[in-house]
Amino acid sequence: MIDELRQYSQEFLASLYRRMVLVREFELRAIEERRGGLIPGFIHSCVGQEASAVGATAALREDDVITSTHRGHGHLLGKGGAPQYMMAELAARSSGYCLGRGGSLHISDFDLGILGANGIVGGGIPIAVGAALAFQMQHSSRVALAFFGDGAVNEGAFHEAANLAGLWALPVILFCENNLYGEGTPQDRQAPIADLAKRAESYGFPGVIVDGNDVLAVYATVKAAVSRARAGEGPTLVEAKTYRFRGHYEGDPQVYRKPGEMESWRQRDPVPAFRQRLLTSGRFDEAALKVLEQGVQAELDEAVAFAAAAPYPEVGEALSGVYGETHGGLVF
Amino acid sequence: MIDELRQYSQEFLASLYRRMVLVREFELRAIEERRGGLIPGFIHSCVGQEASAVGATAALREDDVITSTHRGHGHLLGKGGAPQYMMAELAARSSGYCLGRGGSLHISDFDLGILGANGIVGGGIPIAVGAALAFQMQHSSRVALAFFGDGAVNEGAFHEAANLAGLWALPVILFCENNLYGEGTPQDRQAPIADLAKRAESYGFPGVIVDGNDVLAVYATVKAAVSRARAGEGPTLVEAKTYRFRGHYEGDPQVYRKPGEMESWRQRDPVPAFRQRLLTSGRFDEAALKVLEQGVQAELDEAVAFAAAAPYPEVGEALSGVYGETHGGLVF
Amino acid sequence: MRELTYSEAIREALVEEMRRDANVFLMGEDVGTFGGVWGVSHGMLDEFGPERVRDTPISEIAIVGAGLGAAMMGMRPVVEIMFGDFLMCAGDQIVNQVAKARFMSGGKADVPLTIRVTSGAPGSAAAQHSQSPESWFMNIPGIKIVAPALPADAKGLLKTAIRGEDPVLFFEHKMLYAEKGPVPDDADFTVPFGVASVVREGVDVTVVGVGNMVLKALKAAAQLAEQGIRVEVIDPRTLVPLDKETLIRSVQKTSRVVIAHEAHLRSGPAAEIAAVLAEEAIEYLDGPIVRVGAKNVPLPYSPILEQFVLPDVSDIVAAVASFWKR
Amino acid sequence: MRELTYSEAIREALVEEMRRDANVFLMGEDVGTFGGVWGVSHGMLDEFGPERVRDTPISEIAIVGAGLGAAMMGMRPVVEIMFGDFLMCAGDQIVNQVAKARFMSGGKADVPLTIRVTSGAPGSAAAQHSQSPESWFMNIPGIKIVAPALPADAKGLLKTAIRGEDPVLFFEHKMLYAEKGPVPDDADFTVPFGVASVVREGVDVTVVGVGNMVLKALKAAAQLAEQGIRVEVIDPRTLVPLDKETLIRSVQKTSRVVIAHEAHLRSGPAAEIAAVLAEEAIEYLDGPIVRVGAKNVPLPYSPILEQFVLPDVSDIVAAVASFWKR
Ligand SMILES: Cc1ncc(C[n+]2csc(CCOP(=O)(O)OP(=O)(O)O)c2C)c(N)n1
Ligand SMILES: Cc1ncc(C[n+]2csc(CCOP(=O)(O)OP(=O)(O)O)c2C)c(N)n1
Ligand SMILES: [Mg+2]
Ligand SMILES: [Mg+2]
Repeated sequence: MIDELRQYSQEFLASLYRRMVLVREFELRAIEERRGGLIPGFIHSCVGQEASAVGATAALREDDVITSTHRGHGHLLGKGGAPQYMMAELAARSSGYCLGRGGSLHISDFDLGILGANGIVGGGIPIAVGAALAFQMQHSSRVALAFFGDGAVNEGAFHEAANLAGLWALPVILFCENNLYGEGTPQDRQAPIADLAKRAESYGFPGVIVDGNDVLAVYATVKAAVSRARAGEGPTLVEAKTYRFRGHYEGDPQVYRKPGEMESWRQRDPVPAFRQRLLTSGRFDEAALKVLEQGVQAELDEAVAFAAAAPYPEVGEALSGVYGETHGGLVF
Repeated sequence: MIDELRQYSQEFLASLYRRMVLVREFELRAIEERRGGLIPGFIHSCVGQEASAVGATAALREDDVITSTHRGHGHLLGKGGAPQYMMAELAARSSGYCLGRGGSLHISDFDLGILGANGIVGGGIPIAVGAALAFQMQHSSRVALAFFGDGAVNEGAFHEAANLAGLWALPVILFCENNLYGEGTPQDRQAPIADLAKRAESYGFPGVIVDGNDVLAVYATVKAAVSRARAGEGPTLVEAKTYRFRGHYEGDPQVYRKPGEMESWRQRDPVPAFRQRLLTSGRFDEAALKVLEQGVQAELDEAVAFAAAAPYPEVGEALSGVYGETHGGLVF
Repeated sequence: MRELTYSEAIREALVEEMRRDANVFLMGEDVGTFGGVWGVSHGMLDEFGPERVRDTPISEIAIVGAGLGAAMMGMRPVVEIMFGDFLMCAGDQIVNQVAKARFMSGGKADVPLTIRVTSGAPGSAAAQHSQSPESWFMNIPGIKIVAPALPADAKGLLKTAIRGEDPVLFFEHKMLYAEKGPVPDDADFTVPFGVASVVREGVDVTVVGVGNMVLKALKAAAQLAEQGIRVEVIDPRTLVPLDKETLIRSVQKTSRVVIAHEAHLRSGPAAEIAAVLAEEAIEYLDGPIVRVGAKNVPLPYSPILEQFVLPDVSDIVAAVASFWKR
Repeated sequence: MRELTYSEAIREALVEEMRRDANVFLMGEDVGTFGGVWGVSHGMLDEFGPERVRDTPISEIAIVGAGLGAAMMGMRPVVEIMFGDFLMCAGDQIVNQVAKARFMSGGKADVPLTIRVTSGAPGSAAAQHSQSPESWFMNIPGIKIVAPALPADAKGLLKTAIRGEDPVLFFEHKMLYAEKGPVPDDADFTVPFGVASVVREGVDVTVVGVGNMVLKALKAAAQLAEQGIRVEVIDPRTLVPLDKETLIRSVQKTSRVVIAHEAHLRSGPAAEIAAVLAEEAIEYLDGPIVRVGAKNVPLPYSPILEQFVLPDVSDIVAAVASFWKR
């Protein structure tokens, strides 16, 4: 374990940890602010899945792109999404990423290569494959990464997109976060196989399983997949085994959990686990981590303050941004 | 080879051969009658694929069901479809299977368990899975078999249906006729793997490859799959490797064939091959087979005569059969 | 009569039909353990077990297609698509298989398949969870389209759907689930398709409401009554088949008509209703056929924008009032 | 001006735009080696190679979704869905992704994606290969809908679609491919969206035609001229955006209107056009708004039945004549 850490720089390890804390705390803060009334819409938090979100995105370049899901805050923050614009979007303000039009399910930042969260299970996968097609045609070294859940692999969209990606050896990583549930239905009642990485064989490319609660393992796995993709060797399906600690959405009574399951996964909570590892390695001390953690809190305080102070959209704004060209306003 | 034949009764072998000749000759006759003007619509003939159609359907009981495809005449004849009603349907007569409303792409006979040819690639697979679900819920021993091509396995419908079938261990056989082309695009430019049976592993059930030009091999393979299904052990994906000898549709200039490919497959033409095998076995002589062949010709003569003499539908018939209940004619 | 919510009325219809006929079953994403994301099938798993209240994978093509296959083999499946927004994931099965199976077979295939689906904007659910897709399949012959507004109609129409021989798209408006109303407890109470309901009588103007807009139309009518305008409110209840006669009769009397739905204005259900009236009842009309609906932009997340895009009581009031302001 | 077929005009637009802009490419089932099942892209593989004329697997979700992703990354994909009937296989990508991508991003995403697709009944192709789906997505904000009738419009509108920043559903009517007409050879000839074309002037009655019904309307107009009825024929060319102004102006002059399309009558494009006229131009109308279209039954295989179901010149003639028979 200590060996494994040795290959990474101090800055990199710190940034991974900071980002994981940011994701965790962003979610908890958003949930709180939703209760407090700042945020009007639903939240599907990724608490428990920080390692997979952060590890995967850390393996990408800034000019690489991702497509995300309904459970996307971690992916976006990992890819560099700014907490204040995200929070402002959740708070439905015109300073939000999507000017208040998208909300949690649709946050995007094209400058950062975030092609969008998505409200349709599996809906982002073909889009990532299309982005990868563009990169291939442009002879660029950019890659695309599609995030999706264990439930999404049973959608036709996954299948068609994976087949096309394999056929054309596109530079795309299909990243499945297998958190054992799709809404209230356990994974083993949604598909007849438990290791979804296996499905890659149908599409002629490798499928890899990784401990989704181990940020370095995720990072290394995705890094290898990205190298393959950049080298023109085509896609990889990565399955990160993980678990979500909160309801499918905030308010979900979670009647479906198997007994003992939550407790056993709690033992493997990715954020304290990585924290402990950093301490054990001797390369970080308690004080240094506290500074990082306080930095996150400060950033989130600012993000919330920014969101709360941000203006609401003007009603008329609803009529703009549907089209690039409106032909004299005719399209409405 | 001779050994293999020994396990089958004379009647069974004769009926297989007769049915293969029927399929081949039905197609050739239909093509001729289309040229002659009796048949108005398109024909996607299955010439070359008789062994897979006949072998697969021979393994089913009369109360089992199939869903078929645009290239469905062989499947239907195999399942017991009557040439005269099929020909009348192709000739757009009201004595046809679908009263002239369906045509080649939509022939069905619910009494024979033919749930329909289908104009949508992959469209019949979920339907077969649904039929199998009904059988399972009804505690019946019936099974469903879905025919589809190598092109169809890249559709989302295949994937979702296969996953459901595997998950619920439904009594269904997914029968893929891999004829190396989907329309004008070779299979190796449609999917990154050549052995499509492999895809079954994604759905937790067996995938089997069989020589689709060997009627007895197809029969035995499907028979085993049917036994599994009846025993409650769930689905099987059978991939029959075969080749179509004519265009995708009649009139297709076939610019896409690979050089030498047709010639090499011609060597393995399933109808003469099986004929030769019957002769070699010593259990049939030339004269006996001639009788069968002449019987087919007579049946087709009758079918064509029946179709040509059958009445056209009355125009008003177009307005019936859309609904079971029309609420006082309101629905039109 | 006892009062039930719209949601309870739907559950009661499902439960009664499942008790009555062993061939009826319910299948969809999270309809079992979860009780449906809207709680409609709450408790049904306990009564009927996982065979007849089936949780499915997230696979809309398979859900609808399997429903069709099972329906053709003698079952009477009720399948649920969680949000109307996801209907298009199964679009091909609905349009090309379910709707056409009977006709293509020469009228021989029975397709007793009910597709339950939610419509409407529940508030800040944004563009992919707020749509009202009632008109998306109206151009497709072979499938019936039902959109109840009142609890009793929800129960009675769902029973008609389940007992019928044809496929039905059954739209349940999310914002109606908690609304209460009287519901007959006769287990054989059904509501026929193709019969509009005159929810309020009036002589000055006809307001046709679809789904939740029936309730808004009633509120508008109450407000307008104070100004002396007597509004007739009509709920078509089924869009396919459409009860033209009742609509035309009303317009004959009032000579003014407003058609309101939550769907986007362009090519929503009102387009067809307006076209029917413009074709068959124009001589009775004393002014334009006014449509009220969501503006032609995707549903925004922000409540301010969303309220601006969605039609409300005041839009109906304004549309009606416009007849006297020309 | 030189004459081209509709098919040649479309190919010319594709070829010219691909020569002009390296980001434009064509992708779809059998568009390459086969040259497209309708022959439209014949020869293009030779000129542009398999990178830019891409044969795809039979995977409509992937075709449209990949088109969207590529469009957002700076390409200008033209994707082909072989038959309009198959559009619903990719329904979700069209409705929830392609149409909404820009709005949901706050207006930031450019989606220069053209979806070429065929419509119409080519004769005995039966229920799943004969539909006219122009109205299926008209309720969806965010996607433009184009249905050219004449070769020049086909060329000019396709260029506008490819050069534009928004997703477009581009409907090519199968029975028009072989029709000839004058087509400008200026490589920068484009036709704007939202501008209807008055294809024939007249003062007695307006006939609005969609797609192939424009040609049938012209034939009907010629027949009716012999009886002294002067028909104005209007081709909206784009259904979204719709040029209401030209339609209203014509109706103002003629006070009678027939709207004709090959799509099924219920909730076809004419429903929306009729609703617009009934809302904004009813005071000019001297009679009902008459719709001509396919009967509300799936397209039958049998030619006799099919002809009965499909609208033809005689139906337009009868609809127009009905104004003088009341
Ligand atoms: C096409 C579609 N079907 C259903 C839904 C409703 N839904 C939203 S999230 C979800 C579960 C997704 O499960 P999974 O892919 O495992 O992701 P997770 O929520 O576990 O992160 C469902 C069923 C949807 N949004 N889109
Ligand atoms: C959803 C859909 N996409 C495309 C088509 C057009 N099409 C008809 S048959 C065919 C090829 C099918 O290939 P395969 O499944 O291998 O069957 P085969 O024709 O070889 O028997 C295509 C692309 C269709 N009918 N349906
Ligand atoms: Mg999950
Ligand atoms: Mg094939």
